[in-house]
Amino acid sequence: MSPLFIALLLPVVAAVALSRGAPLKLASTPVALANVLLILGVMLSRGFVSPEVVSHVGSIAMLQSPALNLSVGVDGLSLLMALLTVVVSVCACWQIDNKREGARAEHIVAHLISAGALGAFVCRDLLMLYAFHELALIPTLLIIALQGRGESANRLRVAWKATVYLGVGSLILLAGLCWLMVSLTPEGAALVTDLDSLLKLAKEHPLPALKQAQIGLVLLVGFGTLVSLFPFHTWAAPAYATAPVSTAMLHSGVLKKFGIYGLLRVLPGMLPLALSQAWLQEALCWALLGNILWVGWVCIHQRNLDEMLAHSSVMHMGYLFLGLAAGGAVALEGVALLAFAHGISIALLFALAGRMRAQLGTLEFRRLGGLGSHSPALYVLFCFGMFASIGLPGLANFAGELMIFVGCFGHPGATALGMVQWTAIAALWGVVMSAVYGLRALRALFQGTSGSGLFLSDPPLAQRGGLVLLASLLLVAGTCPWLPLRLIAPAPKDKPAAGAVAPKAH
Amino acid sequence: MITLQHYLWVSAALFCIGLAGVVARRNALVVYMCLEMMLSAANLTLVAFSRFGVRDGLPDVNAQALVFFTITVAAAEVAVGLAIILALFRAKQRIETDSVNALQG
Amino acid sequence: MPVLLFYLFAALVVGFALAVVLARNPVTSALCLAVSFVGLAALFLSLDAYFIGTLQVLVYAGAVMVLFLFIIMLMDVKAEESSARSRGAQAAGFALAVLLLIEVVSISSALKRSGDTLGQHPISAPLAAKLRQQSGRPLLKGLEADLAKGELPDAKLMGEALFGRHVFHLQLVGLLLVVATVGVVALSRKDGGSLSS
Amino acid sequence: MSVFYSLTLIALAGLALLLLEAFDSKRALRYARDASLGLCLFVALRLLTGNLNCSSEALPSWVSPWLSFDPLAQTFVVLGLVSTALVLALLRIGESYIRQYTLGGSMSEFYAIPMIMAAAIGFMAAARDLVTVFVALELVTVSFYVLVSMARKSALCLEAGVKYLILGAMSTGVLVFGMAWIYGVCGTLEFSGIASALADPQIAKAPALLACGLMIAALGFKVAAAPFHVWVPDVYQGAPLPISAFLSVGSKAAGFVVLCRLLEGFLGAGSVVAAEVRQLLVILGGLTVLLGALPALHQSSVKRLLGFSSVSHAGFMILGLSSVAPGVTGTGLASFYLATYLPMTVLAFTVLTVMRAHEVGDDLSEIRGLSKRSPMLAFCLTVSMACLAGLPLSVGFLGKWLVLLGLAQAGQLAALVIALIAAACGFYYYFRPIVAAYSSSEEPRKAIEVSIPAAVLLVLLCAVVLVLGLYPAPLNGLLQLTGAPAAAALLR
Repeated sequence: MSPLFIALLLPVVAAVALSRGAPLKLASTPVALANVLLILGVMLSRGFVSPEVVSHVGSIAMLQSPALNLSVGVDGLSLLMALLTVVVSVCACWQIDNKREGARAEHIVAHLISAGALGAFVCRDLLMLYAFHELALIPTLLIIALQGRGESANRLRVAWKATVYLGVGSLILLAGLCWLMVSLTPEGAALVTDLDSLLKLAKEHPLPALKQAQIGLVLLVGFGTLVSLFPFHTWAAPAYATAPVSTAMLHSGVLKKFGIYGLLRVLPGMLPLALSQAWLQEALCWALLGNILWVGWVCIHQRNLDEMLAHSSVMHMGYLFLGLAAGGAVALEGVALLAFAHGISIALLFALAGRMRAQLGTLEFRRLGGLGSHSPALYVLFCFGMFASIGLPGLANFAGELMIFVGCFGHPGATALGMVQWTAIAALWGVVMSAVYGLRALRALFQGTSGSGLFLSDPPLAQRGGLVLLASLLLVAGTCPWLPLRLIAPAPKDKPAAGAVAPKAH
Repeated sequence: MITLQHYLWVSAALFCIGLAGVVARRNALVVYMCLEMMLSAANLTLVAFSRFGVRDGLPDVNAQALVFFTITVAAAEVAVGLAIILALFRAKQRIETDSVNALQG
Repeated sequence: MPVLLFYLFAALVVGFALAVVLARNPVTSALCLAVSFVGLAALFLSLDAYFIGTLQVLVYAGAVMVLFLFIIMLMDVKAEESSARSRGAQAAGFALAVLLLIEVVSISSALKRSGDTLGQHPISAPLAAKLRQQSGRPLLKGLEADLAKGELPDAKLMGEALFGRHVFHLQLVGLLLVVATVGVVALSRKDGGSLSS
Repeated sequence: MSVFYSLTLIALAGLALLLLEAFDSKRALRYARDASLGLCLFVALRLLTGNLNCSSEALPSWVSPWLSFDPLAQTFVVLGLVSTALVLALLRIGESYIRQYTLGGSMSEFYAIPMIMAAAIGFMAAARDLVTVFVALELVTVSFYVLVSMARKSALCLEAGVKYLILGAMSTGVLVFGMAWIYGVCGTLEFSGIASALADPQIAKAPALLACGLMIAALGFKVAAAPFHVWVPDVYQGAPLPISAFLSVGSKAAGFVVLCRLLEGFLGAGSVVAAEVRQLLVILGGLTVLLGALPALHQSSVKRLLGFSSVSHAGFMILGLSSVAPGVTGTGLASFYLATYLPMTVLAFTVLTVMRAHEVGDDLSEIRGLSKRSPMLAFCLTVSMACLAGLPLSVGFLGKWLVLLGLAQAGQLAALVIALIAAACGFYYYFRPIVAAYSSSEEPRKAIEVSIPAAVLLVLLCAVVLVLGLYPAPLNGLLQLTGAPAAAALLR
């Protein structure tokens, strides 16, 4: 029995217990914390083996023919994402105000999202991976509809919009995955859904380049909708701005990374030639520029911290897609690292924003100011989150973004600037834009003179734990990026020649 | 000479007239008569095929047995159907027409 | 059957069937249906299905049509008035029927035996009698003798089939009639209470 | 004991229930009804555990030419029995409200007729020829006419009864006409004979296609396939809830088992009409999923919504029947889908029945605030709707996914896209009741007490649905189901 099954089961059990009336203090945060320890234990027991090795394998047969197994196992990438999930989950549970009406439902949903995301990350079966994500998505949408902020008509509209986008997106995704599995399965054999078998099949009998690109397009649209890739991004910002704090943290920090995780699993391994088709690469580049530049521009014009954070989260997805478009080992490792770092930083920011809103009642920039004087600890934590988000060296996001940009230019043989390189140059301006809105938000909120009667106090010591945990993770991963990288990047000696999977520049 | 085709034509005509009546008429009783017409047309087809498929010197009795069951079942259906239509008619007399048509759409 | 008679009965069947659909008054429709069914019975007879033909007259033209007329009289149904909606339905019904008719008629010529006449499929009672004797099947008393005489004992053959091979179906039909009877009794009992919707 | 006698026993039990009514002993009647429910479950259980003799030697000689209890038949016998038992249970739960609509509060027909229908569905499942199919199918249909119109104090109910009657009788007409043409083309009414006749390359193709088309159209009515589905929403809304539930599972089971058997002939090896019939099924299925899903989007009555959704599910089953995926037979896929569809749809109807028994209607506005009034009902509604929508890791997902996969492997891209659109619509319309149940209503309403039998039924169905979602292995055998052994037995 793999310990991963326990990690999967724990949040589900917690959710069921909570729905049957278990005490919130005992059943929620401690269980999430236990899961953190469990995943850390898995990490330690795995030791420093090569990232490709799948350890802690376990499998339960669900259906014999066509074979369908609930098989779990972790390699480096899975483990990194699982760590992100459990850490953000525990902080999200920590942040829920237990006295509020509806806190129980929020706890239940947090655990369900955590279980679904964890399942998606540790599953070794492509279909189950999709299924777990879907399972996490539904409670998210429900809680936005039922407990979101603002007018009930407004939140219903927001929730329906998100439901329609994500529902259609995930069906397109399912169609794409089906197409991929059917195409890779040998003629006449029963369908292969197992991730490792599919990778092996793809290596032995690669699909024609055009077909790879076609499947890649469907998958990009499907996964892209979930990750709010331009132009399928409009659901995301209002949903995050409306969702309860814990849900916003979990969805933007963890669940959204599922799309990137899925693309990292599928694109380089099974469809290595997809993005070498110029049309697909160009389409992706234009879309991600839309994310970075257009949404960045929209972000600058936000007058409200919630909205700004929501849009910035959408904007940063552009960098992840840039890394995918570049291909190449360095860029892809950068994508994984940035996904992890962004998850932590956006969760921290949403947590702080939620706390501020609870005390102040508003997050409009023009009504606020000088908050830093009464709440130094909160100010420092906010700075951590915001600087990480901007990409300041020393914090985790910087390492990821740097690797992506280096990856864009890094492959040998690039004598001229191709589409990816031009996109990267344009995307660099996005960093400037995030500096603009990030620093402006810091100044508007914490500097200057305070508004009338609106002031903020530091969270009590006991509640700082979760926030400090997130901030310290950002710091550790930023100053010692080799720690997370050791999980995902092969040691230099068995690294494949850089650019082996990179698209040709022309 | 009269061929199998002639019988099939007659039964097809009867069936189609019945079908047209079912779709076009609004009176439940007339619709029900048209349904009986469709069943009878099917019976004619069955009997014709059984007569033109003589085996061992005799028409196929199995097909004619099916016709027998069809007629029996149709008679039972008529009884049940008329009872339901009658019940609806009784109800209609006592309530307004538009509340009976509450199911439209 | 003489060719002329076939055409006569066919015209009777189709013509009165049309009248059922076209007549405004349900009583007319019911009477026309009865005539049409009598014509149909004659066609059954022309196909040597005497038992079925008789049944058609007894059950359909007799019992069922009387039931219809009875209900029509009981309910005092008026002639149907035409409305915009029903005109649409009429057009749809007409189009559907014509399409299906064309299809079935054109397809029926593609059948292998479609051009065969009755003479090409002769009923041979003595042959049947011989074959039945050879197969040694359990026989209905007298059936043998009738066949050997060259007659077609249609009712006896049907009786043998229904109470021999098809006895299981007969039981099921019996069950069906029980359910139908129970249903009719329950549905047409006079109710004391008032109607609520 | 053989299956045949067990089914006969069930039919006789139905007749006995009718007789008991004549003596009008209320208490005895109550026990007798519970006993008949138990009998259905008992027979189903014995059949599942392989304790009933299904061999053809066990049949009496007057039945053996007509019936054969092959695995496909056994599956549908069990489905028929289980759905009958569930409907009887639902009737007990909803008895208090149904009584208001029947003459003199009489309920005996409601309990007796489903028992007879269970036996008829069983015989139909085992039928080897079209005569048996016709007689058994008509027994089921006529019983449904009676059941649908039985609550005759409701005008809606009678209106629904007349609609069902007329369209049902029309489908009977088409069915007999189709049978006549099948007989004319193949020269026989037996399934095995039809299969071998259609495999003969000498056969005239156009008449064969006409015959197949007529049969599929007639059975399309029984399984509520478009464009023969117009009766569904009205009849579901008008009929009492347990009867609507029976329509959605019993009538479907009856139609699909015949369709499965026929299609095994139509699509069998060497059949001259296989390609066209397959294409016809794909078109019919695509049309059905779409015409079920699109009108469901704006329904405010959950009963009507379930009606349209059952049309959409029928479409998925038809698409499944046309499937050619390796390792899965079309028949198997349809049976699997039906077996998973049964518990989740009955669960939804159970919730509605319990609500109705407490004077809560099935309109979305009345469901608002259900979670406050009865958390259990709200939870059960959520589970059933999520499963019907095909949420991954729920019992409804796997069937849909296998159908989509079959379409992908057959290269039916248009149908695949349509099925995906319908599935996406499903997410929308199934989640409206859930959102309504968990949103707060304006005025406080009093709590709903769920009675013990109802609670037991709800918990049982929920457990089945949840467990099967995560661990569908017990149903695995269904996926490879065929009716072929019966045909082979006939050919010798």
